[in-house]
Amino acid sequence: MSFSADDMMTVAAARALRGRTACFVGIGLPSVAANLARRTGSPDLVLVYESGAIGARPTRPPLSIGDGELAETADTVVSVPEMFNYWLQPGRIDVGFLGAAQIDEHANINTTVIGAYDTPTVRLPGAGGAPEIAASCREVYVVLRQTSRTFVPRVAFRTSVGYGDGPGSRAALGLPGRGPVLVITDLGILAPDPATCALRLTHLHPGVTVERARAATGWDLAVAPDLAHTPPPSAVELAALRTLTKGAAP
Amino acid sequence: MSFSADDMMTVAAARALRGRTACFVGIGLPSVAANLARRTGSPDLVLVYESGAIGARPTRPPLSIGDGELAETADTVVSVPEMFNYWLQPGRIDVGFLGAAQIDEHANINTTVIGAYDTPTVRLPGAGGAPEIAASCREVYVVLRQTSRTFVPRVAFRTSVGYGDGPGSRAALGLPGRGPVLVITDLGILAPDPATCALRLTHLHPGVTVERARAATGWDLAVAPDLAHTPPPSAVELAALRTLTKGAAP
Amino acid sequence: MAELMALPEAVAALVRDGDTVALEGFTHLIPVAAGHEIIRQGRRDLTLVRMTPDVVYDQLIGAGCARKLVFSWGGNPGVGSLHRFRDAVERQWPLPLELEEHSHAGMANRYVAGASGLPFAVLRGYHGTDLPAHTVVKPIACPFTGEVLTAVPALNPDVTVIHAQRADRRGNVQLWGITGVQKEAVLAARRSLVTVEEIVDTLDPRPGAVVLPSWVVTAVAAVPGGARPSYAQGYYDRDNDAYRAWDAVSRDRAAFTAWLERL
Amino acid sequence: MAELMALPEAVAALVRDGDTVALEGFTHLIPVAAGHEIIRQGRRDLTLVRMTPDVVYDQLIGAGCARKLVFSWGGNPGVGSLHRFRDAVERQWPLPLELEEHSHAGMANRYVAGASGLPFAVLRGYHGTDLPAHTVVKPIACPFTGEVLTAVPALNPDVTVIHAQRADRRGNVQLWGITGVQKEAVLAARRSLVTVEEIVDTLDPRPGAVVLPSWVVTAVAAVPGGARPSYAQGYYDRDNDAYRAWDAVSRDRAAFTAWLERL
Repeated sequence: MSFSADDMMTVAAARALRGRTACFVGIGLPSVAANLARRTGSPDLVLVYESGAIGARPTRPPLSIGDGELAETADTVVSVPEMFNYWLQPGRIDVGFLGAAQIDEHANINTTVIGAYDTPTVRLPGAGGAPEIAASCREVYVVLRQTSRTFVPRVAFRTSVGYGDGPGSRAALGLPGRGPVLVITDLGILAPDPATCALRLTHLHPGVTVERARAATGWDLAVAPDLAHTPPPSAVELAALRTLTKGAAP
Repeated sequence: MSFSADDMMTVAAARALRGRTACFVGIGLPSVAANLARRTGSPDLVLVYESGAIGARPTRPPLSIGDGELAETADTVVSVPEMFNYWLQPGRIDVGFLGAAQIDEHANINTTVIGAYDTPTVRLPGAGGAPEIAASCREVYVVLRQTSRTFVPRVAFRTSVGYGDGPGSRAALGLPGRGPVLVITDLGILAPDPATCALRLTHLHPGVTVERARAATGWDLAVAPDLAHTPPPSAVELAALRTLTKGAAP
Repeated sequence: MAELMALPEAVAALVRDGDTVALEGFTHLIPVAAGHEIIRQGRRDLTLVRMTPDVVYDQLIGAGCARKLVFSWGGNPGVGSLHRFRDAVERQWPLPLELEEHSHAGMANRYVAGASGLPFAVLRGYHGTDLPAHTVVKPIACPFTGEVLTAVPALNPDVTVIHAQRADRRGNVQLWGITGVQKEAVLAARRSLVTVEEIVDTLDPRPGAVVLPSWVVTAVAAVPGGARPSYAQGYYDRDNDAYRAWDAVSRDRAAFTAWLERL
Repeated sequence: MAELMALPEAVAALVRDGDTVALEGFTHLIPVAAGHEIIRQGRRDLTLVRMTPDVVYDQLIGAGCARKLVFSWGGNPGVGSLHRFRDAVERQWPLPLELEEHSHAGMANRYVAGASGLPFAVLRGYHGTDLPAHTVVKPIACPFTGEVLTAVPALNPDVTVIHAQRADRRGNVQLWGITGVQKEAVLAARRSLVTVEEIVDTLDPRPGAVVLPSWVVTAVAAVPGGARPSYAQGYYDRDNDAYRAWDAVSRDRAAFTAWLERL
């Protein structure tokens, strides 16, 4: 079965959820990936949506994080303040999934503005739940397409903190979670260098070269010494993905 | 129909609720009085119990503030933190009903200890919801039997603030509600002197003399110039009270 | 006790020029019809408050009702940008739009503080981000541990508008499904308007239902379909096509203006 | 994920000498059977936490399990005093009992802070009372308005025990009726034990129900009648006579000791 780069990105994100208990899901690709994980290697994965649904089991990926099927299939639905205060803030959630308009070498994320804050070139949607997801989930996975416009040396606005200015930043800021341990793109997977907290390439997806990944990165991308190759999506994974996204939103 | 001094106290408390929207009800006599009010002059009175029941319509007075009938008959049941934070604290409740082991001339209340705190003669139950009821309800009614042991010059422990040390105390403490506007006893009704905030006798129940009320008070009880006499319980009030308390707890 | 009113009368009575107005509903139960009525009545200089300004706020902003937006995420969920919002921020059309932005956790706690009668709330948030430099938050130290957390000021809208499934004839309101921050938004507000799918004799209990007693609501208006194109669980589904279709209207000032004239 | 265990095993595994232990339940769903098992297993030096210590705490205190009590109202509701509690405080029998007392609002907010992963909570309370001189609260100023409020420290029990109506076989817990502060007490605790009336295949939704997902609960034990003499809505009523009858047992050390020997 043929697959696209986005398919590979989604499948890689779903695989990364194996062995995790609870996942805080944003809308779009993270939601598809988390639902794919429930249908493949992680049937017991608890999906937590910031709209209040805990343990949702949607039959297809919702268009918004507040779709009705989330409430109907959830173990429980809580208020939005309760979700942020009782469930996210204390660090109960293993993995937070985030998208980004821009990400920098230390995995800091911008979803606020391109350009100056008061005179933006592009006004983006803003923070949403991301700053506290990035701070409080035990681990964060970032999922976005890799281009030199999105992978930038310095984000125009730090909406959510990855590793701040480098080693020690998270501790100094009192951020309880480990931060973005994986950045999953359409080209490969990046992870922070344990010594520098700078993102480096750890996996290449099928057919992608190091050169292509480096060209799609706005900084001088380092490559892990044990660079691995992502296994292509299995027939089972692809079939589950097709079932999930059939007729769904683009 | 004959009636006791406690009956008169209960009926007087029920009458005082006329025209009020919502009443925060403690257990015991306040609960009986509030339920009597719903059956006589105040059919739309909203009973709010600190256990979380809002708009409860019990068929008989509950023994505890958490009896099952409160939840079953309520408009809604909320958590205890929500009750105190969203419902009591912002001053939404017109009247808070409090009992007391001791009360002083400025309507400060003790439900904590008799004697020294660390070596008490009598250890009382403690604060419960009273300090914040006394602070935040728009008005407070205190209901207790009047004796020189309960009406004391100075409470052994200030569990809940009435008028503190006198005029200006509540404002200086930032207490939003008006404080105890009525103290309803088995002998009569006391209310704060507008000038001094000291409790003075405003009503005598049937058959009670000023001398008897003064003898049952541990301070030199002042008498309002327009001292009134409480009308005795009507047949309708007494019948409703008998129906309410038939077979209920003492 | 809440008064039962028609929507135009309720908006006229409760929403005034210059007010701080929150229309809440987290994807579900968005009070769209009430928002349209605010546009029709030509309200101006509003400070619009909402965690997730979406299509109806794009419309209010494009119609020139708003002076300021207080929010945490402004987009067309699952579709993309709000182009009227962007046009106002990026090109001041039809008016400049002042922004005060927070995170979801910050906004939710601002409503909680407002509902609780407190001047502020405390959370573990904002640290290390560029948000504090551009919004209203302050550091606050724990008096027991010394740890520094973030304080957010209470939100107390002049009026909060929500949509719910049902009310009874006395004005008690019931909503269920994803109930978001609506209870807090109503309890935090000085006045409140609830549009409902239907008025019923009795609110039979429902799993997951939130009940707002009549005595904390100012007005209730029966507006069947009042949440479309968002949804009302148990009544109708989200019209995802309408959200997608809004993108084209919103992108173009002329198309938007034509939409506005037809409203 | 919560483990399904028998009550004696669960208490042995979760409750240790010296622990801070909260048995919560606001009149309804009090985990009495679990409290009795703690007495039977002879736990010592416990810091007992509970908003409304009633008969079961009177029993734990009389049995010498507790070193300290953290509470806001200690009485036999509708009946009178807890005489074992009073005997411990007034006459140090069988042991001295250290007290840390709060108001209900303070205790509720301490659990909220604990459940929220915050070191403290803020409320409008305690001002002008004699409580601050005898307990753990501090003034805190609003960084926006300057108003001085009260901070209470978070409560994070080593173990919280509650009783609920039902759990499913995976350990998801459901309770309804007056649900008090139980959700907060469980979420604030390091470990948690839930005794339930029954284990069922499926938790069908219920109006007013609180669900605690299996992954935030440590152990679930089926203990039918485990809340008696308090009540479990939908299962059995409060045994008001038992509360009244306790008064005579509690008043007398010999009668209490005889009760303890029969437990």
